[in-house]
Amino acid sequence: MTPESNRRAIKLNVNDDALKETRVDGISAIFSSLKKMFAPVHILTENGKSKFGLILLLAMVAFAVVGIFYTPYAPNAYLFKKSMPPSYNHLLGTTGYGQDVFSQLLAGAAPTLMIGFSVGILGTLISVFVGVVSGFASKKVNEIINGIVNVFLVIPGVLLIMLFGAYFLGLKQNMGYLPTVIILISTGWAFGARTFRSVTLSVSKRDYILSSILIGERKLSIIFRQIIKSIMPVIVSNFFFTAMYGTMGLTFVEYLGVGNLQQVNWGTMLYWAINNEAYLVGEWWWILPPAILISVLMFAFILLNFGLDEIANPALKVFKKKKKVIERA
Amino acid sequence: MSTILEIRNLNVGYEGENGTTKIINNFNLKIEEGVIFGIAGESGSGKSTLAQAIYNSLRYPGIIESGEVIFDGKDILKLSKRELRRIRAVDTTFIPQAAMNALNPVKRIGDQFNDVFEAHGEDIEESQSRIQSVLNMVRLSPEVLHSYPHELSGGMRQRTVIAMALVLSPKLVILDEPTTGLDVLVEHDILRDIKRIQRQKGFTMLVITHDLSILYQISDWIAMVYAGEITEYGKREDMLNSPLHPYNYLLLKSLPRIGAERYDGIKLIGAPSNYSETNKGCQFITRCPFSKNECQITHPELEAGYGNDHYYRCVRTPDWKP
Amino acid sequence: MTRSESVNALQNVDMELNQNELLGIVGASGSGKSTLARILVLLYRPTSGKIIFEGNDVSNLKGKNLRKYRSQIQMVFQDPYASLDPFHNVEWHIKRPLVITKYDGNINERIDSLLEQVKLTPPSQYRNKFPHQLSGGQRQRVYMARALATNPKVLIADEPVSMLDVSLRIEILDLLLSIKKSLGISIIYITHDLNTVSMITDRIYVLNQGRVVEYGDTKSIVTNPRDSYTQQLIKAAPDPYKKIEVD
Amino acid sequence: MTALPIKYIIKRIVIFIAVFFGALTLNFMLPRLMPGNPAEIVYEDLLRDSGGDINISFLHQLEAEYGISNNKPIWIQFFSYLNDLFHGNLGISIAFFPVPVSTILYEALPWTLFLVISSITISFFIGNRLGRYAGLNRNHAGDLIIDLFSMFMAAFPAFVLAFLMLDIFSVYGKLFPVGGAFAVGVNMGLNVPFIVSTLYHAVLPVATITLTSLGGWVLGMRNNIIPNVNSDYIGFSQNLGLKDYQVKRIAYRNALLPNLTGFSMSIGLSVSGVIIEESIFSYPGVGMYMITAIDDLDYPLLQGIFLMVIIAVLVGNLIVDILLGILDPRIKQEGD
Repeated sequence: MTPESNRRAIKLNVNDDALKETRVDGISAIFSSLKKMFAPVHILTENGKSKFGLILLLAMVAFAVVGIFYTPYAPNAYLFKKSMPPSYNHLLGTTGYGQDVFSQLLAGAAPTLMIGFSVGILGTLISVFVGVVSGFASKKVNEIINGIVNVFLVIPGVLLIMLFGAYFLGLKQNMGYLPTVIILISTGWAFGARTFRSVTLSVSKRDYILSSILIGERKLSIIFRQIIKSIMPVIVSNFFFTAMYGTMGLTFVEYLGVGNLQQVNWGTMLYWAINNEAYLVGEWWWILPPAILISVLMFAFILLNFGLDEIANPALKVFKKKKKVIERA
Repeated sequence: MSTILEIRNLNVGYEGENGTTKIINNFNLKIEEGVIFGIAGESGSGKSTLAQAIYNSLRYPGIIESGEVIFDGKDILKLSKRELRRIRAVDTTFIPQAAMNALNPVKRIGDQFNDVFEAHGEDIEESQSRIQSVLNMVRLSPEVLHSYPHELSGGMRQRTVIAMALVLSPKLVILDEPTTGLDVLVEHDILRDIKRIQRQKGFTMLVITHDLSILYQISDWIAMVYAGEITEYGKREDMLNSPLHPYNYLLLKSLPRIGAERYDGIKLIGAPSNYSETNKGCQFITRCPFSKNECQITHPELEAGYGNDHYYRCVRTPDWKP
Repeated sequence: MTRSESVNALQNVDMELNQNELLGIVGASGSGKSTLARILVLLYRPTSGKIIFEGNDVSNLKGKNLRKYRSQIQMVFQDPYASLDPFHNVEWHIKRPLVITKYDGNINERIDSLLEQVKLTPPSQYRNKFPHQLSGGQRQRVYMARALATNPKVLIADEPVSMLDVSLRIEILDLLLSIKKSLGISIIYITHDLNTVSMITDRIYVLNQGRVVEYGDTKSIVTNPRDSYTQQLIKAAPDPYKKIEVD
Repeated sequence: MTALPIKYIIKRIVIFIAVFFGALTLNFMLPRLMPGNPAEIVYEDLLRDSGGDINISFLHQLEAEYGISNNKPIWIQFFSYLNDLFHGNLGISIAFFPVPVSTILYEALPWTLFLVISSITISFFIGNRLGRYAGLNRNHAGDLIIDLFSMFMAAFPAFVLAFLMLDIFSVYGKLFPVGGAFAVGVNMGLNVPFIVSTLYHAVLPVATITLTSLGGWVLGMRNNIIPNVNSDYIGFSQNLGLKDYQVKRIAYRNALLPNLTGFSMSIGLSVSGVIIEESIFSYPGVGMYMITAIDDLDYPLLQGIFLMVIIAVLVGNLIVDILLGILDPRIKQEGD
């Protein structure tokens, strides 16, 4: 009987291993290191859901990159007639303030994505740190950390967003996106920490970790050399989850008016559209495009999150026709 | 005595990226009514796959390519889902590997028994006496009926599973690794009890395990399986006292036993492997210390050994015997 | 099992291990034999009593001294599918203990010689393999090479063959014997299986519910067991030649 | 054998108290961590808005209201804060001056609870059924559709959905009221017109919250039930010839309990959702007041709401956890 952990590991190792065996010299060395760099991407394309999510996400990134270098008009300038419906000159019409919606959409993509990604990365880093430390520390430390995590888990995120938001509003300083990112990270790390704590607890009880303790490995070395590697799929999956939270959180922060409303992103676009009751006067071109793009972005993250779970968790694995299975007695 | 189970030309494989990997190759076996028939095999032999194929409970990606499994005059592999469900637990039953985990964790044992009655249209009130008698057989007190599985020890859960499988008195009982994960002392007790019940009720029992020692201890007949094929089968005593296949011979020699001298002769080499389709000769050739050129060329067929109830698959017999 | 339970799992155990001895510890599950193994490597601490190693009480060691003690007393686990890190190859597994114990020779040569020691030859064929590419028996050998890399004086083998195929068991047990002979280290072989114990050990202790019920020379105990529990274990040890008969 | 899992329940209650105390402390600390002090901020805003028409004594009154005083040590402040709490004194609202916060909460809470409980219950049942169907029929078209739909719903911003619903069904469709909890002119109390009117007004908010929280249940149930389908006990029940509905029932019941754990965790999430929806549907619950409190920087009200929501969430958690302990026989062991 092979433990589950093993089967999971085998899955992830296969790529790695196939790469190791190719002897490297010259151009093939570059090629091989490129392949190695994209090995995780290979894993993502294994599953239909994560593949679809990846395609959507890449499309979003491409859209954002275009938006950085080119917009038809200045996104924040009040240049045009107010509330014009879509036309050849204004693909998605104009806002109630006379701005070009399509330009705003393009320009707002990069900050929206950046917030999603930075909340995803920083939030995941914090939760990995907290989770792994608590999962691998002494019982006492573990319980204290667990208590703190529980407090953050139980308190509704919206409350914290409001409180932190009110705090930053009170500062009356323009700090760009920093407050938003801080608010979202501080409300979004706890779930991941709980996940990492439980996976670390289970990994650290395995024989191969005990074995490392016995040969005299230090805790830090075990964490970095072994545990992080073992829980990597969970980390990546959690990254997408937290990134999704970050994107959704951005819309909340903006909707509640505790973010910086002068900046152009899909969250503020929604805020202004809603505040001007675009939905009541039939200006669908103002409210729907940012709403749909945000949904698609979050959809991409969630697809990647669930798809990766299916890859990492053998119990959820889909047997594609034509998949090699080795029988073990 | 009549034949209760007959396996004819059974081929089983696993579907994979490069077509199907064969696990069981052209398997033939006849089992007489009322005996304990043991099938022994190490990892890679395909014995668990075989057990599931015989019960027609193999799941994808495992597929039965061809063959028949005749039980009670019917081909089990051709039964509809509905017919198959009806004969299970009533005519034939399967006790799975790691049976102590096979109970539903959120339901009391008594209710799980009642589920079996409900499924087969038995009256639940009238059937309570059957539970009492079957619990009695496996030496469990009726109190377990009010327990949840996690409240019982591993051995008790194992006994419960056996009781549940036997409660409708099936004619053929298939056991896959009946004692894996059990404590030595419990293992011994359960084996004794299983055998006692079998002798009392007279059903046919098919035991499949990697543990040669316990297999020889309880079986009347033994078949050795290596890489998806039978290497030798026959009555226990013939198999034990004068094996005609090197695999059986060397395994028996290498089993450590209390008080026995250590075997220092020719040893089995290498590790067990799966069935190999590229190998046109003998499947055992990679590990056989007695192999000769002829073993590479011809695929050995089963040949009669002692009388009509012993067969072996080796072209070198009896030359290799010391 | 929680920690507090397992600490109580042993009571008043007195045991001695001689130099270059193959000692067997026998018991059914719940006898406390695995707890004993974990106490010996100080994964658990004894609530009372002492562990004396080379004349010094080691039961309260911490930090550097603990690591030093552990490098001298290594353990082989039951399940070779769980004791090797699936994300690292064979070479890594053997290299780490060498690096940690600051091996002062040529590490590469040492890895090769350790692999040869456990009969994984030629070493080059195994160094870059990952655990999932090895069979159960090969994994257990790799694990032994890892344990031997710290140059231990004592090797504790906790059910090292119970998850292996029948035909591989003898090879691993023979390996234990040859390690004992060639390296002169002491081995504690922990198992429920009296068959294998009787084959390779010099002396045995029989544990029942955390207590030593019988100990002494292996041969005399298996041929003439005094304690009823030992008798039960011997009776239950599977033997193909002893058919189970029922009336 | 069927006794309550006492140890488990005690453990839960201890955790409840610990988390509650943590939340209290956080609630106490936050206004004190604010830059300057909240009283000053409010005072300055009021000063600006009224064009210097406010007396400085109002600032001191505000400071007293917040319990902020620079000459008392922090632990004494904390003690008097706790003391006030246990006497039900949550201070006076600024936005609705001079109504006490406790009065506002007392009126708003039932409406919020009504929304939370009805929408959670509906989405729990529908979500579990859909998830059950998807998990048991995985890789069929039905599974894929349910799966993708759930993911998309989980990804759609809740408040946008609320606006769309409001727009389609109330503004254009004129099928449902645009706001409020019951029609004007209906007397509150146990009478038929009131109940009908309440239910009618709740349809849109409940439907919106249900839709946005559905995805979590569906996906949770689906992912719980799939490993169950491959479990040893399902295999054995098939070996015993159990009927299809029996086998599915076993898989479902085993998957349901872990999903209940998710249920307890998601109460906080649902409350978040409700807060947003209430403000959009002008539903007179806690959420609507919360938006007002934020807009007006009404700290006492905000603190009061914060506290109450946390209590509600914690109690919800406690109830579900205890329920789980009674329903799942395995938990009794774990509690030991």
